[in-house]
Amino acid sequence: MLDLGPHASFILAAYGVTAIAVAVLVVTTLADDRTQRRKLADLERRGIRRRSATPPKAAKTVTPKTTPSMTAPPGGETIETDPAEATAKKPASKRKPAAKTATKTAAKRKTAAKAKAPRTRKPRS
Amino acid sequence: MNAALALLARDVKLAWREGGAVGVALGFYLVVIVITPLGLGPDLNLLGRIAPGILWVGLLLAGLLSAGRIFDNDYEDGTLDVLAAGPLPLSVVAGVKCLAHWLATGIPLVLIAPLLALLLNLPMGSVPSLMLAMLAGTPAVSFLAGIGASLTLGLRRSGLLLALLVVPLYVPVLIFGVSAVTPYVTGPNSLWPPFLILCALSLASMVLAPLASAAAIRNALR
Amino acid sequence: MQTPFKLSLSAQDIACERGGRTLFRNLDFAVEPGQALLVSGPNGAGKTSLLRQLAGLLPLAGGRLVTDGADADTPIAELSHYVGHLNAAKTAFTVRENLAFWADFLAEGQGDPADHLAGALAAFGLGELGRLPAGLLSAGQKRKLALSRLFAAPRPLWLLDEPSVSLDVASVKKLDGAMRDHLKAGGIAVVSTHVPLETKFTHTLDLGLERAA
Amino acid sequence: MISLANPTRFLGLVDKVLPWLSALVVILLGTGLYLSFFVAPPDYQQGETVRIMFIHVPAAWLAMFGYTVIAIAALGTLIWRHPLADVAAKTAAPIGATFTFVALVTGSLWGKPMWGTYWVWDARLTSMLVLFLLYLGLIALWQSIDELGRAGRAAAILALVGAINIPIIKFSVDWWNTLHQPASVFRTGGPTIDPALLTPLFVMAAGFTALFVLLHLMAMRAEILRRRVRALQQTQVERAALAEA
Repeated sequence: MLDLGPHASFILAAYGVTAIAVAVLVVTTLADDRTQRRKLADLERRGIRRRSATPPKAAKTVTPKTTPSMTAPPGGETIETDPAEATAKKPASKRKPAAKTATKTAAKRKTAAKAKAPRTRKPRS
Repeated sequence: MNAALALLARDVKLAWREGGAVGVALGFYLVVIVITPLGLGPDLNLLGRIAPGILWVGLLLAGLLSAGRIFDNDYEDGTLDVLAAGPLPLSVVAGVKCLAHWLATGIPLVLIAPLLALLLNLPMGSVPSLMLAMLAGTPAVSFLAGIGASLTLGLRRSGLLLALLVVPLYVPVLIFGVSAVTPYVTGPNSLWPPFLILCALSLASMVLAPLASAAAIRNALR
Repeated sequence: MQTPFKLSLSAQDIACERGGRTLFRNLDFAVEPGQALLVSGPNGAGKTSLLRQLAGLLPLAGGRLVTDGADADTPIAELSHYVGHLNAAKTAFTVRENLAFWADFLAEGQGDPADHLAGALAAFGLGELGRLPAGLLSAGQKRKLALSRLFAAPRPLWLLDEPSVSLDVASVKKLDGAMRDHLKAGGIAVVSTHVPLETKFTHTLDLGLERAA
Repeated sequence: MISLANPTRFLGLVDKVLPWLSALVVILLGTGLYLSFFVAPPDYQQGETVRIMFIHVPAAWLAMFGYTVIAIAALGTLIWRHPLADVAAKTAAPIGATFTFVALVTGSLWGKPMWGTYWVWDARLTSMLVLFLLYLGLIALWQSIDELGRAGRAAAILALVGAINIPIIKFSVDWWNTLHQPASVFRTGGPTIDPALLTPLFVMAAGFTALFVLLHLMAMRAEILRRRVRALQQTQVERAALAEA
């Protein structure tokens, strides 16, 4: 039905390589996705929440004079914690002007949601 | 014996996990092979004739540059002090680490050589003898580089110094390696003698190089 | 809990040279099973060099080290744990992998490495952080990882160079407890530290005075 | 575009878009393959082997497309400091490199019947090879710097430097090629393509681009989750330290 002529093997080889390459990309990404989700579940099971509301008690007493305006989220990278929470804390000048209105309303909705969410366990000191 | 295997397994795992050190060596080998024709011109039969030479020089440089890491990391974080206090004599530790470098970096380099031979239009017939010669020659590359790495422990700019110290030691490996691929003297088994000499070079370096490396490490740990 | 050690170490008239300078000469001391020697003195007095000499990393510039109670041909290096300023921890490996390697490597032929690993993880409470890459640990936790190596293989002589650096109060207590058990089991320790430890050192070797003498 | 700044919302968006996008990719590639195998006529000169063009050209196009995505993401990291920019750049590099590799292999397989050897230092293939090296450099740089912020900025700078150099490299390789060889006889692409071949080519190109976006979104999702795991591991370490204080 399909005569690929004398060089059929090269055509099939080319399509084969492409198929394998795409398959490798898909499989590796999905496998990586699954391992990260498994690690996340394992960490959640150990009671380490993403938005752990209670800042470490010791930090508060030890450094009373830190400026209240902006304490860098522990990871130092806005990407680590949920930026809606981070952008709410970030001083206005730093935030991108275009994003300000949208993320502020989101932040308000977010904090409202957080209040209803169950309080996480206090770390045992 | 179990300690030596534990050290070997650890080093191979570390080479693959620590920031793709092996990938960098392969990448460097590819870069050297790609820029040579850009310098020499795209004439295929010229490239075909000098392909073994370029492939071997590229392999030696790639093996050499990745060898700087054999002892450096362990020296910097204090692991070498503890390895020296283990049940294994220091020369065995040095030998195992060079062996781990050969397994983790040497063999992958040999495995991609045929792909690069394609770029240089090496006649397909000599690819098997190329791989065989490289497999026989790369242990010498790793173990001799181990000497350079241990001598330059803790020095600044040790990478360049390492190349300067070790490349002269590579001359026999290079000469017999290339002649094991392109038979200069025609004859039915003219590839065999250089190949056997290559094996001899590797075996000798696997035995003697760790002694020199151990002495150099003990000197660096003082 | 472990087979009692019975190693005693005595230094006879040892001297040390580094970079052409003689750090100390004709130093004599002896440490019997269950005893601990404190090495004190100002910075640069040669405390670290003395410990490295005992660990076999730095050759003696004179004198002899004599051990009694262990078969003669095993070098002191294989009878001792040397914990220096560096933590010997691979950041790419997890805490468990680091200690598992040390258990396999150092405890060659001394019982099942898995028990040593469990002991090492429990010693300083690192069990919970077992699967985390060592690179993520804080300085104090990395120090505890280094000290946990002491439990990766049963060895009579502990050589500790400022072990309590960057440790918090609770961990220093754990260190003292570990030292106490080690000495009770007949082990010996040579420790250089500026921070006072609860361990009762049988005698002190002040390198500052030695040089002056 | 504003809401994309927030990873949680981005993940929600990705989860919503993925099924539709994968359906689109399957449809496009399906029709493209059908067209290129059953509808497109064989080339009068090369015969059937011209069908390799239907994956070689889209793959080469994706190689360039991938690098432009990385260059834009690099601008996002350095200038607009968009939190997702370095995630996009880091995940696009392996995908772009894979499609460049595919372009090289299919190009060499396509050339074999014509030139008799697998590799000819043809101007286009050589620049594609150099582009492949640029990709490897990016991936290696990403892997050798542990601290995320620094790695992102360094890779962004390298990507921009690479982007500026690509045209220069392309020009010099073309010149190098003509310098040593008369204009290579092998000519494809450009207006001389038989129009009947054009439609499958465009469909395949569209399918490949959709595939790239699909793979890229999936990879970005995995990278965001990996960064969350890392952050949580850090909090676990801090919590363990605090628990003892």
